[in-house]
Amino acid sequence: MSNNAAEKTKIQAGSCTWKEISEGGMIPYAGNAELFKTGDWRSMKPIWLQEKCKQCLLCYPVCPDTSILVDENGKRIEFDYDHCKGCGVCVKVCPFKAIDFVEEGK
Amino acid sequence: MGKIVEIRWHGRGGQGAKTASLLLADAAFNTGKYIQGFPEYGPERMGAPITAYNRISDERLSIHSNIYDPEYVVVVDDTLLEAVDVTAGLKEEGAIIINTVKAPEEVRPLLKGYKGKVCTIDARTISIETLGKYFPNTPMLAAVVKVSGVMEENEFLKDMVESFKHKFAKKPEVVDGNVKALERAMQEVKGL
Amino acid sequence: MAYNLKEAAKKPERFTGGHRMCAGCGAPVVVRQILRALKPEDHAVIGSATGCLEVSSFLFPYTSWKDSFIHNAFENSAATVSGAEAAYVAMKKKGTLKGETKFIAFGGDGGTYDIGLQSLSGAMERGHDMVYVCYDNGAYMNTGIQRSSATPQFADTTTSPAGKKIPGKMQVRKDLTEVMANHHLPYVCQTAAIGNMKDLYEKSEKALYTKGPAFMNVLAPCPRGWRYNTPDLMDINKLAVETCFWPLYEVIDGEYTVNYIPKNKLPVKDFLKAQGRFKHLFKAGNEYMIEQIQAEVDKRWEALLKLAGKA
Amino acid sequence: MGIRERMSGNEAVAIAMKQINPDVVAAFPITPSTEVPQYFSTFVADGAVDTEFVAVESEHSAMSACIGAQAAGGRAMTATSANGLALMWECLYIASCSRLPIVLACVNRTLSGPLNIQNDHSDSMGARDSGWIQLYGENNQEAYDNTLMANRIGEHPDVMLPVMVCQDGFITSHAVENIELLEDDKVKAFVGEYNPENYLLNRENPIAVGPLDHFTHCFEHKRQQAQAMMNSKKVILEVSEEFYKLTGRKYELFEQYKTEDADVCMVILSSSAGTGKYVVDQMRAEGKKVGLIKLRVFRPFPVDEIAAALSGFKAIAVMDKCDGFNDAGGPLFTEVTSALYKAGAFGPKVLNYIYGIGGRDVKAGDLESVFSALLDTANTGKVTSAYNYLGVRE
Repeated sequence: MSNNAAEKTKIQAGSCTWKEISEGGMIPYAGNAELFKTGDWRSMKPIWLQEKCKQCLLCYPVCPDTSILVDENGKRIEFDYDHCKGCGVCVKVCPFKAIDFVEEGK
Repeated sequence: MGKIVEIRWHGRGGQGAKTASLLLADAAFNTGKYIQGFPEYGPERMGAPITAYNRISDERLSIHSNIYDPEYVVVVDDTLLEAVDVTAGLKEEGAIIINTVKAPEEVRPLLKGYKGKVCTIDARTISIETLGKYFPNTPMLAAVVKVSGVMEENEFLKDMVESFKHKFAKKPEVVDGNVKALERAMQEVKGL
Repeated sequence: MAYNLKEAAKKPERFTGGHRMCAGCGAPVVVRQILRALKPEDHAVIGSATGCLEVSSFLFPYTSWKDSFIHNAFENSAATVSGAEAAYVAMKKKGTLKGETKFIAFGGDGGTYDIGLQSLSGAMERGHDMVYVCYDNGAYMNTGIQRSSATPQFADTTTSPAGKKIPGKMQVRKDLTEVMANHHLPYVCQTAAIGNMKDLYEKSEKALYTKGPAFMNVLAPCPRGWRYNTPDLMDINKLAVETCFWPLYEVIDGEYTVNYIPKNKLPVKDFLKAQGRFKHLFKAGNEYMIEQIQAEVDKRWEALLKLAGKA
Repeated sequence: MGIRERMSGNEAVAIAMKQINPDVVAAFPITPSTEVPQYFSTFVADGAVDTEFVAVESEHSAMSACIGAQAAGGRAMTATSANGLALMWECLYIASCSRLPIVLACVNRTLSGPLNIQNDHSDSMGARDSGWIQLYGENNQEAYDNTLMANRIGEHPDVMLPVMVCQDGFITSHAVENIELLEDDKVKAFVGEYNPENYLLNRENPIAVGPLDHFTHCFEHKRQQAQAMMNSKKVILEVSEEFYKLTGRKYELFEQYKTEDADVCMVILSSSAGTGKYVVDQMRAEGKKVGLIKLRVFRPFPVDEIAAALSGFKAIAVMDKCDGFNDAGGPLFTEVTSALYKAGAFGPKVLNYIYGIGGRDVKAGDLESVFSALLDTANTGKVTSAYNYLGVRE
């Protein structure tokens, strides 16, 4: 998303007047929900234990929050903690115990 | 205000009274008139008595109501004479035109004391002899034009020929039958 | 192309984080996988019925959808997307549009089995080139877990509470997949997010790239409504399939294929036990309820095998 | 200079739709609007239009499909009546709030119950606050002309609202009358292309339509929508002026018929306005100073203009082909009286007549009796009953 779109989304999300608001609530910035952080919903936090990870990739598709990202080489990378809500689905599917699950803030 | 000629049609659902009113509107339109052709509003059911209307005028029509005091009434099926008050509101200086084999004096007693002109036309016979089947609209139309004088007869005939030629482009033999039906109806209408 | 988890991982994400679905919700997992089956070069117009997915994914001014998205009302996701598809056909003829656009309508079980059934049936019958996806979580979750016609028998919901006299929802679930199969569509399937997502991905791909109307019924567990711990999502999915509560099958031009026949069909009790909404079934004296559910599951499973020529 | 033709109001609307050649028509049969999609599907079947005709399974889906089609970037049209419009209700509001300039031909019919297929205005009047522009036509010509102007009005960037083009069921929808049609190429040039700024099918810039909109923003969206309706008045006049130059047929917010020196005036919609004019002519011939205002635009309501036009009369009759069931008067009456109040015009005595309900025929004599009552009121300055029924058996 361009900076311009991010900026405009910010305006719409804030205290814009009826003259500035988008017509009918239409949003022309597809995927701009990325700008909205849901990481603070977490009470439990998954921790990726890179040394145990075999890159089997069973974890990335089970994430409801698109928070296990895969790079261009097809390897999973660090959690997107901006959006991860700490549901723990990935923790349970990992066959190698490569994801730890700890209380947030500890 | 120009003169508005008002005509009411009585028929039965499926017999084509509504179509006949639209054909008359068409013919009058083609001779340069302002017209209205409309059925009594409601579902049309086969066999049920139906009413249709025409207004014909030299000036634009703005009135949009049913017709209560017509100059002319057309009855497409003479069995309706006993079932429906066909002369209701009919002006005495006008006329009623009935499709029947009977003569005008024979049907007048059924018309609840109507004192105006009563005309009859045997559209069935004309239709069967000219078109080979019972299709009363064409002869009825000609009879109405003849009796009402709402449009000039020759102009009407000329226009109808054109419209038959267009409508039956693929069946030219049908055109002649229809034209004959028109001519005969104009000659055979009784009670003028 | 055969499914490969690692290759699929390289395809772009089309449903972003930042949506407000519950932590651990089954629906976005389903949505992500279906969208992954789109060819990267294809554009999509996606509709959704009012429901959890819609209100959480497009809450002004944020949209999680990287493709075009439209929400209209609760019962008309199918009709809305069918209109967009018709406009596409007309505009494509005029030559004003480039590339391929695919059409997907989502609805929960409430918006699909119940209030949206007419709209769905109409759109499918008319033959629009679109995929309708029901993400079935077995109740009206968005409004607070009310029973739908997809709710399993005896489940405890807020409008079929397990009380002293009436032990939960008394009726058996509607079999919507069968209803849709009887629309004689080019493609109908039932699937779930299982293991490495092969079944869900491959069916999505078929549904998206089969010309004409396609229907997918996808199990989408709801931790809040089903009352299980969020990390258990994939276990619940697996139990639904292994007990044959939720068989994986497809109907292609009337031809039935059961995609998975468990070697050891687990008792449905295992699926029920994992969920708080069936807790009352496990009280002494209520064994008959589990027996009834088992009988219904068995009956439907046998009937399905028969349709697929496996009985 | 135009094509002299004769046809019913429904056929006229269908011809207008053919000439507009929209991308999508989604419709469901209901009497008396059924003929519109019927005629239109023959155009589709004969390849006379490029439109995708979607024969939906209900009116709810008709409006839903129109919303999908219009949001996708196409032009969408539909036609309906009575219960069909009622079934669309939910989506009417969604269409207008989503700012989708869909065009709907409303062939006015009584809203059930009891079941009645004939004309009154209870259907579209019920939808008067749904955010749609509403145009009412007296005859087939006006139904045709209003349809041709509807896209231009709705699609104007300052408006972007759906438009409902109303005509009276059966009375004009099924009556064959003279009409003057425009040549196809002239319609094409007049209506022009629809090029929305944002649309679903724009793969270069995908959009999202129809959000969950909390209290944080919903009010702003509604305020903006209200502005669009306010803006539409000017646009309606501009488009009508352009149409006048093209056809010589003049349309404004309302038509004033022999009102200049009139003592009393009737405010009325649609086909009965034609009958009213006929009655005005007859009474004028008898030297009675009567006049008539035919409202064309009900939404936006021409509040200042109508108050200005009415403030000089001694007595006014506001004719409602729809009851309010409110112990106060029909919808047109309450709008007109508030307009007068707003303008501080307390001079005219205002009578309300509920008339023509459920297809009750509106005769010239009925309207004549209203004018007579108005003349009496003008003479005496007294209103004995403001809320009246015309043509009901007492």
